[in-house]
Amino acid sequence: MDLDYNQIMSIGVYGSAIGLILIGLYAVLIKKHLTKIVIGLSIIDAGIHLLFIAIGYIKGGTAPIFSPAGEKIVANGGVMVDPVPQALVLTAIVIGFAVTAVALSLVIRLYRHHQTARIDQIKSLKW
Amino acid sequence: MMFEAIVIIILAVILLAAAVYAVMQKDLLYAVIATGVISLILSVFFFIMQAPDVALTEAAIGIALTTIVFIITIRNTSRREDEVPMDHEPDRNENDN
Amino acid sequence: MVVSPVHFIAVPLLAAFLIPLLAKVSKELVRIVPGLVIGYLSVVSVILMTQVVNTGQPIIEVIGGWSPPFGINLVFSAFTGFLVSLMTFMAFLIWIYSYRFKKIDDAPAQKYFILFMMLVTGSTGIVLTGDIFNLFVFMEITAIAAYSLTAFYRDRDGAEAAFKYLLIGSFASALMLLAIVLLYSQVGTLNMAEIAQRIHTVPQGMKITIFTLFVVGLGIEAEMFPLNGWAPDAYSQSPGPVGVAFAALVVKAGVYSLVRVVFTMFDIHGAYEFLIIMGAITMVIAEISALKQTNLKRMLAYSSIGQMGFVLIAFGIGTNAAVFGALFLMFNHAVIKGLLFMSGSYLVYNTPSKEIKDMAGIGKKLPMVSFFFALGALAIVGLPPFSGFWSKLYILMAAADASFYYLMGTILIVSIIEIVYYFRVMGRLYFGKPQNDVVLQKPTLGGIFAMGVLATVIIVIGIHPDFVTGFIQSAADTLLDKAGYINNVLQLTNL
Amino acid sequence: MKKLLVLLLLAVVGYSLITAMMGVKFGENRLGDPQDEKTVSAYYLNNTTQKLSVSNVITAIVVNYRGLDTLGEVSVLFLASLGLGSILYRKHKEGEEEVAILKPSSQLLQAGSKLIFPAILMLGAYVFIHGHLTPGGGFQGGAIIATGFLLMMMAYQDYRVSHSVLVWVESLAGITFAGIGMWGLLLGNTFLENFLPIGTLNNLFSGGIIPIIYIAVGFKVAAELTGVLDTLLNIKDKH
Amino acid sequence: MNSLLLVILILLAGAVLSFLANRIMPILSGVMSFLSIGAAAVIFFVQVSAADSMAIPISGFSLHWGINAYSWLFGAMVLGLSVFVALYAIAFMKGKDRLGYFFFNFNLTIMAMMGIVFSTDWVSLFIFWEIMTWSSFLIIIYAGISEGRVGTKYMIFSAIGGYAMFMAILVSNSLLGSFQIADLVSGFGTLSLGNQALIGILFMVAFGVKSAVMPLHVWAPRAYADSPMAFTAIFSGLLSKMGIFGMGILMISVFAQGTIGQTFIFSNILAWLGAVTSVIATFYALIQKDAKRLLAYSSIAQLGYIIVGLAIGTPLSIMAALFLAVVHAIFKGTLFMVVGAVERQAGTTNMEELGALIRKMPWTFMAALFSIIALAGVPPLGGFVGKWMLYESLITSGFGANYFLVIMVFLSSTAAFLYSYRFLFGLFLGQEEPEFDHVKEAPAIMVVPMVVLALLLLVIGAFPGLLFEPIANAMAYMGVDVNWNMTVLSNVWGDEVHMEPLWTSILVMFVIGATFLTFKTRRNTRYVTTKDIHTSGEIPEAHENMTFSVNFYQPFERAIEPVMKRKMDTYYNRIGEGLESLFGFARKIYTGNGQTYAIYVIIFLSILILIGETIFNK
Repeated sequence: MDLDYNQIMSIGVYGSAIGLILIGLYAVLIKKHLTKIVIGLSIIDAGIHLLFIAIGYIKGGTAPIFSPAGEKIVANGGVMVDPVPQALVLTAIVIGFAVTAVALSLVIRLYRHHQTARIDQIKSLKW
Repeated sequence: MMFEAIVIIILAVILLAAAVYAVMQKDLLYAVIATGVISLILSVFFFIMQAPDVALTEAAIGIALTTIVFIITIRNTSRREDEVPMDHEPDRNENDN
Repeated sequence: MVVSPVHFIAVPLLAAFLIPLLAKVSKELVRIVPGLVIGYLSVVSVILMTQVVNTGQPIIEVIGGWSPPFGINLVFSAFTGFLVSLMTFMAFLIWIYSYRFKKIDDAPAQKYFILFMMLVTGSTGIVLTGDIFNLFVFMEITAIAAYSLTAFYRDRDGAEAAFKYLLIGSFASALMLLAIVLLYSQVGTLNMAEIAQRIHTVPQGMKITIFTLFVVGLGIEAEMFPLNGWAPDAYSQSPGPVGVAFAALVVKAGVYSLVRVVFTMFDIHGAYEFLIIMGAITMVIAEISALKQTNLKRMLAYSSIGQMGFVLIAFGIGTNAAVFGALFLMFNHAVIKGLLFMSGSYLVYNTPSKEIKDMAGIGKKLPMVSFFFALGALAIVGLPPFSGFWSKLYILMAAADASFYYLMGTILIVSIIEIVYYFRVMGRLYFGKPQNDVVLQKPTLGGIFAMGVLATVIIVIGIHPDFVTGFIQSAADTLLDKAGYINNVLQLTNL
Repeated sequence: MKKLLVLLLLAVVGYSLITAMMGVKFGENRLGDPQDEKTVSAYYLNNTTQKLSVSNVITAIVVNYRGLDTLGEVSVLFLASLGLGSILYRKHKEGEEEVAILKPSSQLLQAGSKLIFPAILMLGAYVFIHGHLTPGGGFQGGAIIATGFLLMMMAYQDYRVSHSVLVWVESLAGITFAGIGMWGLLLGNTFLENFLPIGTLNNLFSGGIIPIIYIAVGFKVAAELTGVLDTLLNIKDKH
Repeated sequence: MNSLLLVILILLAGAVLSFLANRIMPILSGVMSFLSIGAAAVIFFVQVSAADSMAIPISGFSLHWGINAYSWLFGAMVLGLSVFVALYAIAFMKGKDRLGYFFFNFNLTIMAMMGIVFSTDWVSLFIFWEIMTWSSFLIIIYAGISEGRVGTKYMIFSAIGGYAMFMAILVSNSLLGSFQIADLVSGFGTLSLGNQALIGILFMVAFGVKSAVMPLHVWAPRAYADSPMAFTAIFSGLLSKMGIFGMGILMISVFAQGTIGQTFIFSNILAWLGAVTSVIATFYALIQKDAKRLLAYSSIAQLGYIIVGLAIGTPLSIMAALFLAVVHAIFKGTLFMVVGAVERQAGTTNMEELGALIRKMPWTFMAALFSIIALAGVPPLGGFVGKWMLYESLITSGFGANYFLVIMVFLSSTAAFLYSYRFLFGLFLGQEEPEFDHVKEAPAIMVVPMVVLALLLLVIGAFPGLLFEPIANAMAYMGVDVNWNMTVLSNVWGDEVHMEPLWTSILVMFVIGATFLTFKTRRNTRYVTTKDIHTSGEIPEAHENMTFSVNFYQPFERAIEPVMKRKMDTYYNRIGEGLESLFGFARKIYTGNGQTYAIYVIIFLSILILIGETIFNK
């Protein structure tokens, strides 16, 4: 094992993030069931969120929360991880949930209307 | 430090396996539970990467709420992915690319 | 209280949260309040726009007292202000138009107006914000409101259209989020002015990857081919006023963000030619698809996509004159397509089959509506003396000055196709026997008022374009002044 | 055929993502010199404790620095619950049999839920009240509360959250958020300006408007998510 | 107020007022239109002078209006004829529905034509050109025949022409930096040959469509025939002359400046196109059964002569062309009014059914007779002078190949006699059909314009100098000096034009003779109907041809059959169908499957990823 920590971590984190994105994409592009497609979308979202957090991570950093003890952690030469990606991902997760909920409600309505949830059966609008 | 890395690798493998399972599983209920697992592992990832806020959010929203919303949907639609189409319209769209 | 750009976001959100309570007082308030809010916003936009044009300085509004790049800022410049004024004006007319469009008694109808107001807020927010992630958030607001509104009618295939829209829209947001991730990792900021300042430090390969992600993500919103599969469905299945809002607000916001990315944030020169090529392809494909449509609203939708392609071409030419023409076209498209969708949805409503071929003779049943449709058709294909002509003239002038002769040829040939299908419908409207003499829905007073205002605008601008050219010119100058944008936003840091 | 094409496309996308991520070294400190406040994040890390007296920097970012994002996000949830209602709305037809979606649950679950429910609410409230001090905040707390209600809905088939209460909570919370923002506009010339005294670090009452807004967000998110679940769980099945 | 603006505004106001007047009382619509056109004509003839000009600044450039001798000629033509037609239209349109719509567009078309004439820059010319196009389109679809397909075809060709002009204007602006017509004239010579050809061809296409030159003429027959006749008089008489107006500017002054004008091919191609147009259109006119169609084709043929004249480009030929243009406007306007009157009174214009209307509609017949004589180019009416000059100019113009042109033009004008006769015979002479017993003379308000115009033709025939003077002025303005010592002109109609006694007597004889014949026939002839007893007791069956009107020129038709077989129309239709199905195929891209759209997104993304470097890396 001549891989150092950073390489392992980047393979592990980036790899799983990109893997999630690709797997999700596969589900969206290939799977016919609407629910499966929505699952794919949420997997893509998860991958991107992971990627975002990974980008903000700093080796040896601590969470950007000032506990009473370590109040001057930055000044003392300590490191904190980048807080901005975390804040953004927080927002993105909630938005992702909202979109998923709307998507699933549409799936329910499509199923009611067409009695099927296969996307290739639902194409009364075309050309 | 190396411990973290090993944990990450193991989790990554489980994560991707769960993702593949979620995509390939024909029974949507299991697939949805697999997505819950993805969220769970993701939340651990976030925790390891010093993002407790995000981990908490992912745990509450990703694991609990998203999953339950999916389950409600499945209850209202069809559970199997390979449901028999209602109208036996020939699938002309299969190879239009 | 002094008006400020933040009202465009705060007031409608406040109202949106308030409306569910107001609904307990009176159901009527549910539809009055959004109108009042949008009306107020259009007044604010006019006040601010005059202020901006008079002083020549954009208004930079900081949020939370944190100057950019630390806080989010709103930029009300001549360019964004022009778009916001246009959007709020159109939104107000749409509100008037749809005031009696739906009966208020069923539950979703009460939600319609809130959703619509949020659609307006999201679109104006996209245009106003100076922060790329905030733009993403507003895009999601717009998108979710748009999905819900597309699926609003239960008796059509609205859910199908909405799902397609959602599917592609999720791609848009995912790609955009990915782009933001990569961009943040490179420049460490989210403020668009600061990104523009630092973009040259990004390695070329990375820059192109990020740019590609942005272009594809925003291209979906801007209805670029081949990313626009959702658009015809969404336009044709949403309620009439929402179709207007899509054409007048949502797409404009999409084009705005694409243009902001290309013109301000990035310094990639090949992007301009790319815009021209994609615009031309979009326009050609959309217009030839429109030619064979049998459904009126779908035809209008394709035509709308085609016009967006034209806008992209004009932006791609990139000279001041071309940008001027592009903005003029955006204005015209909002107004004219608004009129077409408004009148078109009455035509569709009174044709049970919703097919163009069954609209024969409807001009006798609904003379006013048909007149407005005919006027809109004449204007959209760019026939003088209507407003559409001027934008076409200016864009083609710019193209000729840049020696894009083949491009001009393409645009003009496509215009002929456009003429064919619009005039085919016009011919159909006025001739033949009406299928049945029953008028299902006469235009409401509000509808006639809104369409009348738009028709007046079309004719007046057509005869005297100088009413708007001053604003558009300063908007075009502002857009092209990249250094000015960066300075204006970032000078606040030193305060 | 289609599968092959998609795999090919995925390979291209994956390749480009991997090459892109090669340029972003994992765990690298991209904030620059901690004292150099040119980077946004460095500025946040350096100044949050002094200027806002908030120990959770993320809370400070979410609520104050980038408060507009959060306002937008809350509206997205609001819109989603609204949209859900409008999308799933169905006129109730005469003679249509209503089949509840959930099967009756066991005695054990019912009893347990009743026991746990207050605790979950407490936890949620704790999380969002202490949002500016500890990890967590309005979203997390709100989501936790919503799961509490979910538990109750699952345990008791006829458990109904009063719609009007939800609307009241949601609206009041939203109005509080936007209203505080507007109040800042009136007092301090900028929207969402922190016009309250910021207090001392690590006190519960510190951070000026931040805890207030986060509490409002907590209530709002809880109400909205509960509303979403309520809508979804009460779909009238056709069969 | 500027008198140019006043003319335009009066016409515009007339359009709006006549639209509104329909609400009060339908007949007021027509009256309003007539009054406004009359007022505009008065102002035009009394007030407008060469000094009038105005500029309207628009952001970036300005629109210029002015008037000169050349445009005055066309302006006079437009308003002069329009007044009569508007008067005629009051009665013609009476009782039809949606008069407001009709007269609104009628007035707007005339306004647009005046605008074209007044424009001294290309942009305002283009603006009015397009207004003219769509307002005339709206009138064509007014009749609603064949579901607007005629209108669509007209609009497609007009759009091709209009946009060709647009492109030419923009290209010339980008090269010369000015939209002024005068600047194009002066700067044309400085352009490269390629650009000259580009601009020239585009303009030729633009004006060629309106003047219905050969490959671009297919819209014309149906459009002329299907519009209400009151408008076709304007349409064929004046609208097509706008094409000639532009063609004139190009051929006479613009091309004269550039190297391209001197090349043999360019003007000759146009001359040949004109000649071919006239021959083919004449043949088509021959085989028509419908009087409206016959006249429509005849119009195309006549425009062919005019284009030949312009293309040859000698002073005499240009004069001939402009002379023919004016005369054609008058007689074709009259003829369409005649057909309109017949249509209104008898209910049909099918020459195989109609016949012997001479007794019932003598005044209409008089107008038709005079105009058809002018059309055929028989002395002493106006058409003769123009045709004679045209032949003369072709023969004297010097190019050897022009002799062949002469033959072609001569052929077509000879054939024109045939259809002229058929027109007269089919409508007014021949056997009397009992079903047309009830037909009465058209109301006076329709007859008066026709007769006045017919008499005008007589006057022009007798005093061609009246027309020569303005035409010579126009040509002088355009830079072509008229040499009055040319062969034809110096013989009879020299610069001192005066009425020769011989001509006077011939003319008087002719008028008296015509009148006498008319009244003579009224009194003593026995009218033979198809149901008469000349079949010797046998009842004729349907297939037996009892009327001469049926298959009138059967042998001739057989002779020209090979020419007729290939119709331009078919080619265009085939192209159109091909394109439509191609387009129909293209829109299959939108499959309706959301997943496919998603795949498109990723394909697009992948393509950009793969070739992004080359696209963006600049």
